[in-house]
Amino acid sequence: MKGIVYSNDLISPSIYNMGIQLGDTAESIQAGQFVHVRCGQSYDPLLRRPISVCQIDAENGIIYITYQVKGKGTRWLAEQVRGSKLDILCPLGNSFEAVMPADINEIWLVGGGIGVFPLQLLAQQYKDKADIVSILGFRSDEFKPLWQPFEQYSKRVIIATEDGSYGYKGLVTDELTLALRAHKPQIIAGCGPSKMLKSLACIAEQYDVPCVVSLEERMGCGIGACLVCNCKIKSDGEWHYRRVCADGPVFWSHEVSFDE
Amino acid sequence: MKGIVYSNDLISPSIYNMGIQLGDTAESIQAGQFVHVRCGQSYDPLLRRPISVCQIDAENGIIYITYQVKGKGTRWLAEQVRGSKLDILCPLGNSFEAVMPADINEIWLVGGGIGVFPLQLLAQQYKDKADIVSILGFRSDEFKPLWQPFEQYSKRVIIATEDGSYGYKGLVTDELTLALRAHKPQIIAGCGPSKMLKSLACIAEQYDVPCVVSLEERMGCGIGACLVCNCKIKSDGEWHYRRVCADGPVFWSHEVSFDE
Amino acid sequence: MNEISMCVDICGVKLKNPVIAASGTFAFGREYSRYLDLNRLGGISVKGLTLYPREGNPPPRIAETAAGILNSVGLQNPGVDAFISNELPYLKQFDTVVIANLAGNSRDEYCVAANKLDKADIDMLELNISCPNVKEGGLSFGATPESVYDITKQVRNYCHHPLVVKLSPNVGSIKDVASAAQDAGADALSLINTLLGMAIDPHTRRPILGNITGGLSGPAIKPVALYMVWQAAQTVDIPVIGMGGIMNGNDAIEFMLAGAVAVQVGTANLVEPMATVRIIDDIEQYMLDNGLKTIKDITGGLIC
Amino acid sequence: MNEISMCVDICGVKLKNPVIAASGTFAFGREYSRYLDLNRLGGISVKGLTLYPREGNPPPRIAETAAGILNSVGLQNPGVDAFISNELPYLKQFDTVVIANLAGNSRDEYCVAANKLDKADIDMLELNISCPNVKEGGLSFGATPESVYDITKQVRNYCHHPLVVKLSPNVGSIKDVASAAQDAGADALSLINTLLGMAIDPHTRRPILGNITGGLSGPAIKPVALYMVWQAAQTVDIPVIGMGGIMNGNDAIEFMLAGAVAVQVGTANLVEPMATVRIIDDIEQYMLDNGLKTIKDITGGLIC
Ligand SMILES: Cc1cc2nc3c(=O)[nH]c(=O)nc-3n(C[C@H](O)[C@H](O)[C@H](O)COP(=O)(O)OP(=O)(O)OC[C@H]3O[C@@H](n4cnc5c(N)ncnc54)[C@H](O)[C@@H]3O)c2cc1C
Ligand SMILES: Cc1cc2nc3c(=O)[nH]c(=O)nc-3n(C[C@H](O)[C@H](O)[C@H](O)COP(=O)(O)OP(=O)(O)OC[C@H]3O[C@@H](n4cnc5c(N)ncnc54)[C@H](O)[C@@H]3O)c2cc1C
Ligand SMILES: Cc1cc2nc3c(=O)[nH]c(=O)nc-3n(C[C@H](O)[C@H](O)[C@H](O)COP(=O)(O)O)c2cc1C
Ligand SMILES: Cc1cc2nc3c(=O)[nH]c(=O)nc-3n(C[C@H](O)[C@H](O)[C@H](O)COP(=O)(O)O)c2cc1C
Ligand code: FES
Ligand code: FES
Repeated sequence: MKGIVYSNDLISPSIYNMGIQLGDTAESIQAGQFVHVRCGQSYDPLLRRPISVCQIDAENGIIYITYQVKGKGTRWLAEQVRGSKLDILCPLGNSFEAVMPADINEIWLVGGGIGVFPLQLLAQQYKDKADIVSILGFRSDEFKPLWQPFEQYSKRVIIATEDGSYGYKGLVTDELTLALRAHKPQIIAGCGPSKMLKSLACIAEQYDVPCVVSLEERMGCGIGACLVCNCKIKSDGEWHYRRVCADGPVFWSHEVSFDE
Repeated sequence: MKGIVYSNDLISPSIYNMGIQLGDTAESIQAGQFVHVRCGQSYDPLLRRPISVCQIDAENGIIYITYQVKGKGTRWLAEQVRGSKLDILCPLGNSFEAVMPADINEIWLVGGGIGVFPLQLLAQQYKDKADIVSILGFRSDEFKPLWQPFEQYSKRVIIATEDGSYGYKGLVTDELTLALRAHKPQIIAGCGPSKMLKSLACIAEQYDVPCVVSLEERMGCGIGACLVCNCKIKSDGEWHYRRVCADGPVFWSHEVSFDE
Repeated sequence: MNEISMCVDICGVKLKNPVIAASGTFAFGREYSRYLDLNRLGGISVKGLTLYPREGNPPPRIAETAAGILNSVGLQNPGVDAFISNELPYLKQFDTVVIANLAGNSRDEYCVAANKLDKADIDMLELNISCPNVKEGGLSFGATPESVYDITKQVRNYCHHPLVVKLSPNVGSIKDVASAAQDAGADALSLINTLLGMAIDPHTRRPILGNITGGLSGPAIKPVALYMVWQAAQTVDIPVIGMGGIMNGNDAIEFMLAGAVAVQVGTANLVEPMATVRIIDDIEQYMLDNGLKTIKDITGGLIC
Repeated sequence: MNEISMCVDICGVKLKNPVIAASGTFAFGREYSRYLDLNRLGGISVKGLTLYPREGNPPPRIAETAAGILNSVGLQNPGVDAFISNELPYLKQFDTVVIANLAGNSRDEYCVAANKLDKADIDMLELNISCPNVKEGGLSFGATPESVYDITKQVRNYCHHPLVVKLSPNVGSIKDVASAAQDAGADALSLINTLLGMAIDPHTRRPILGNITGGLSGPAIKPVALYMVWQAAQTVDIPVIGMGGIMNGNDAIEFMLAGAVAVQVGTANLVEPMATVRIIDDIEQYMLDNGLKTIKDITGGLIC
C-alpha cells in the first residue's frame, strides 16, 4: 500500500513524529497494530521496519507514528518530507482490543521510553469507554513531548524519570507498585523494554491484575510467514514459539516467557 | 572533499545538469578530468560514479556536470537538491591538456551522445587559444540542450542526428569525413561510445590528423590503485594495460586498442 | 494476441511459469493469499518439513546485513503429518505446483518422512540437505559429494514423486555435489540454500542471532548463487532450479541465462509480499521486449 | 592522558595498530599517500606479486553488485623483481609494516619468488593461495586441506620472514584448511579472500566481467567472512587476521571480537581513500568509550 507523508517533525532529540496519509485504511487500525515500512528502494537497508501507530486522524485518513532514529532505516525515514511516498504494509498484528475482554472500563497504561507509542493510540481509542491512568517512565524530561499526548486522554498521568528531572525519580514500575497498593485496576496494558515488561508481568501477577503487553522482536515479513519474530508463549503448562507479528504483538503478560 | 549542490536541473529527457560548489578546487580542473561521486551513504550503490566536468564557473567556485540517469547511482544524484552535500574525489584523470601538445590553436571536437561533456569543458577552456569546430552526433533533436553550450565557444558547430530531426541525418563520423576532405585541423579531440571512437581513430589515421580521445571504463577507486579500469594501450609495438582513471582517460587514439 | 508461453516442464511436472516461492519464506501460502492470487505462481515450495514437529531456534532469529539477511529459524514446522492433514488440502485448492521441502536429523528420519510424503498428493519433493540452522544433520548431509550421494540414494527409494535435491553453497566444489546428486537419482537440482554467516553487536559483544550463526540470503549472495547455478547447469543433465537473491525480473533472467529452467524467490517475499507476481510480470515483459516465445529461449542463453 | 595502546604483535612483528590495507586494493601505497599519511597504518599488504610481470585479465574487470563488487583483475603486477627494486624502497620510507602478497601459477614459481622476497626487506610474506582470477593455479592451491598443506610447506622452506597464509572462502570446511596451514608451518592466517561469483547483463546476455567470473568482496560478504574468521580463530593457535567487508570501526571490532588480532581493509579503500585511517580512529574511540586499554581486550571477546 502507498502512503504519503503528511508531516515529519522532530519532537524530541532524535525522535520524530510522522503523519502518513492512508485514506480509508486509517480508521480500521487498532491500538497495538503496526505498520511495516520499506525504507527506500535500495537493498541497504533491505528489510521493512515495524513501527506502531500512535495516533489516528480518521476524518482526514491520516495515521501518526513516532519513531526514534537508531539506524539506517529510521535515518531514512527522518529524511522524508511532506509529499514523499512510502511503501507500507498495514495494519499488521493483532491489537490490544483483540486480546483484552470486551467490557473494559478501566485501564492502566504502563509504558517506558519509546515503548509508549502503542499505548498512546490505546488511550485515544479507549478514552470514551474507559477510565485511563497512564504511568510512564522516561530517562529525563527531554522526552516530555512523548507523554504530553497522554494528558488529554487520561484521568491521571504519572511520570517517572530516571534522573528525576520531571515527576518522580525512579522507575515506572516503582510508581506502578505504589499505585497498586492504593487501587487495583480492571486491566493493565504495558509496552516498553523487555526488562521493564518482565517486572511489569511480575508485579501484575503479584497484585493479581490482568495484564496485556505489546512485545517487540526483530522481524522479517511482518505478516506471519517467515517465523523469524517468534517469542516463547506458555499455554496449558507448555510453551510454543508464537509469531510476534501475527499472533502478537499483544499477549497476556503471564503467558510470555521473558527468560531469554 | 565535500561539494555542495548548487543546482540540479533536468535539461533533456533523463539528463540532468548539476552545479556543485567546490571552492578554489574548481578552477584547477582541466577538461577531460572527472569527479568521482559517492551516491548516498548506503552500501547499495557502493561504488562512486565517475562523471566528467563539463563547465566551470571559476569565479564562483562552481563546477558543472551533466549526467544521464541510468541506474542506482545517477538516480540518486537526480534526487539531490540545492544545498545537498556530496562526497567527491576530484579532480581525477590526466586531462586533454596533459596529452595534447602545448601550441594548439585549432581543434576539432568530435563527440557522440552523452560523450560530449568532456569536450564541452575543452571548448570552454580553449576558446581563446584555439579555433574550435564542434562536430557532434545525437539520436535526435531532443538532445539540443547538449549541443547548445558548444555554440558560444565554437567557430562552427555541425550537428548530425540519427533520425534527421536536426542538422544532417546520419553519423557524426560521416560529417567528420566530409569536413576532413575540405580541411585537416591541427588536432582532433573525441569522446563518445567506443564504437564511435573506433571509427574516429580509423578516420584520423586515414587522414593523418593527430587525435586524442577520452575513454570510459567501469571504475573502482578512480585514483589508480585497484587496476580494474584498464584498457589496452599500444606503445612501441607492444601493448600494456593502462589505467583509464589515472593514466587516462585521455589517450592518443592510435595507441588505443579498441578490439575488445 | 499474446503468443508467449511461460510454461516450463520440470521432469514431467508442468509449471505455468518458472517462478516458485522458496521454502521457508512463504510458509504454506496462507499469509500471502491476502496479498496475491496463489494461482498465479508457478509453484510453492513449502516451509521445510521434518518427521516430527519442531519448535526451532531461540530468538532473535534474524539479523539484517548489507543487502542481505541472516536467519536462524531452525526448521520450526508442524511436522509431516500435520502438513499433510492441515496444510496440503489448503494448498491443493490452488492451481499451482506444490513442492514439499523435506529436512531431517538422520537418514532414517528423512526416509520415514519421505515415505509419508510419497503417499501424499504433492507434486514434487525437494530434499533439503542444506539447512545451516539445525545442530544435528541438516547441513552435514549436503557437505560432501559422498554424503549427498548417500542421502539422495536413500530417499530416492521412498520417493516416487519427482525428486529435487537442494544443494548447499557451503561446499568446496558445487560441481562435485551436483554430480553426486544426479548420480544418486535426483530428477532435478535446486540451489542455492543460504551461506553460513554471523553478525555481532559490538556494543553488547554478543552475536545478534540467538543461535550465534545463521544462513545468509538476499541480494548480497546473488553473485555467488549465479556462479554456482552456472557451474551446476554445465555439469548435470537434469533441470536446475536457481535461486539466491532474486528480487526482480532481471535477476530471474540472469539465473535462467546461466542455465536455470526455473527460479525460486525467497527473501524478496519478506521485503515485498507481491514479489513473486511482480517477477512473473517482469519476465513476461522481458520476453515481449525481446521477441521471445518460450522460457527455453532464455534458459542457458548466456553468451560467453 | 591517553593510556590506550593500539599495538598488536603478530608473530614478532609489531604493528602500531591492527589495521592493514588489504592486498590488491592499495597497490603499493603511492596513490593513497595523497589522501592519507601512510605512517598511520598498522601495515600495508601490497598488490599480489608473481615471479614474472603479469598483464592481468581483459576488461571490464569490475561489476558492482548489491553492497559488493566483483573484480577480475587477475593479478596484474610488475613482478617480484620490479617490486623489490621500484616499490619496496618507496614503502620502506614509511613507518608501517610491509607485507608482500605472493601468488603463483606453480609450486616452483611460488618457491622461486618466495626465495627472492626472502632476501628483501619486507616484514611479512602473505601467501595468496586464494586468488579466484587466474586460470592456472591461484585458487586451486587453496581449495583443499591437502593442497594448502603442500604449498605452505614448500614456501615455508624459502621464507624466513613471518609467513601469513591467506585462505580462500571457497572451501568445504574453513577449519580444515586453517589447520592444514598451521600444521604446514604458517605463522599466521589471513582470511577471507573473495568469494567466487558472477554477474550477467540480461540485455546483452553476456557476463559483465571480461573474465566471466570474478571475486566478490565488500559489505555483502561480511557475514560469511566473520563466520569463517570465528571458525578459524577457534581452530588454530596462531594469530588470525580478519577481513571481508570491513567498512567502519564497528565492522573491524566485530572481526576482532570473533578472534582476529588484526584486520585488513580492502573494498572500503575503493569507496573512500581515507577508510583505513577512519577505521583506526573509530577503533580508538570504541576503546575509549568502553574503557579498554589494549587490543587484546577486544580480540576473542565475543560472549556466547
Ligand atoms: C511491533 C513493533 C513496533 C514498534 N514500534 C516502534 C515505534 O512506535 N517507535 C519506534 O521508535 N520504534 C518502534 N519499534 C522498534 C523499531 O522497529 C526499530 O527501532 C527499528 O526497526 C530500527 O531500525 P533502524 O534501521 O533504525 O535500526 P537498525 O539497527 O539499522 O536495524 C537493523 C535491523 O534490526 C531491526 N531492529 C532494530 N531494533 C529493533 C527493535 N527494537 N525492534 C525490532 N526490530 C529492531 C530492524 O528492523 C532491522 O531489521 C517497534 C518494533 C516492533 C517489533
Ligand atoms: C571517465 C568517465 C567520465 C564519465 N562522464 C560522464 C558524464 O559526463 N556524463 C554521464 O552521463 N556519464 C558519464 N560517464 C558514465 C557514468 O559514469 C555512468 O553512466 C554511471 O556510472 C552509471 O551509474 P548508474 O549508477 O546510473 O548505473 P548502474 O548501471 O547502476 O552502474 C553500475 C556500475 O557500472 C558502472 N557503469 C555503468 N555504466 C558505466 C559507464 N558508461 N562508464 C563507466 N562505468 C559505468 C557504474 O559506475 C557502477 O559501478 C563517465 C564515465 C567515465 C568512466
Ligand atoms: C527465513 C528463511 C527461512 C528459510 N527456510 C528454509 C527451509 O525451511 N528450507 C529450505 O530448503 N530453505 C529455506 N530457506 C532458504 C531459501 O529457501 C533460499 O534457498 C535462500 O534464502 C536463498 O534464496 P533468497 O536469497 O531468494 O532468499 C530459508 C530462507 C529464509 C530467508
Ligand atoms: C580489486 C581487488 C583486487 C584484489 N587483489 C588481491 C590480490 O592481489 N591479492 C590478494 O591476496 N587479495 C586480493 N584481493 C582480495 C582482498 O585483499 C580481500 O581479501 C577481499 O577483497 C575481501 O576484503 P574486502 O571485502 O575488505 O575487500 C583483491 C580485492 C579486490 C577488490
Ligand atoms: S516477521 Fe515473518 S513471521 Fe513474523
Ligand atoms: S579505478 Fe582503480 S585503478 Fe582505475
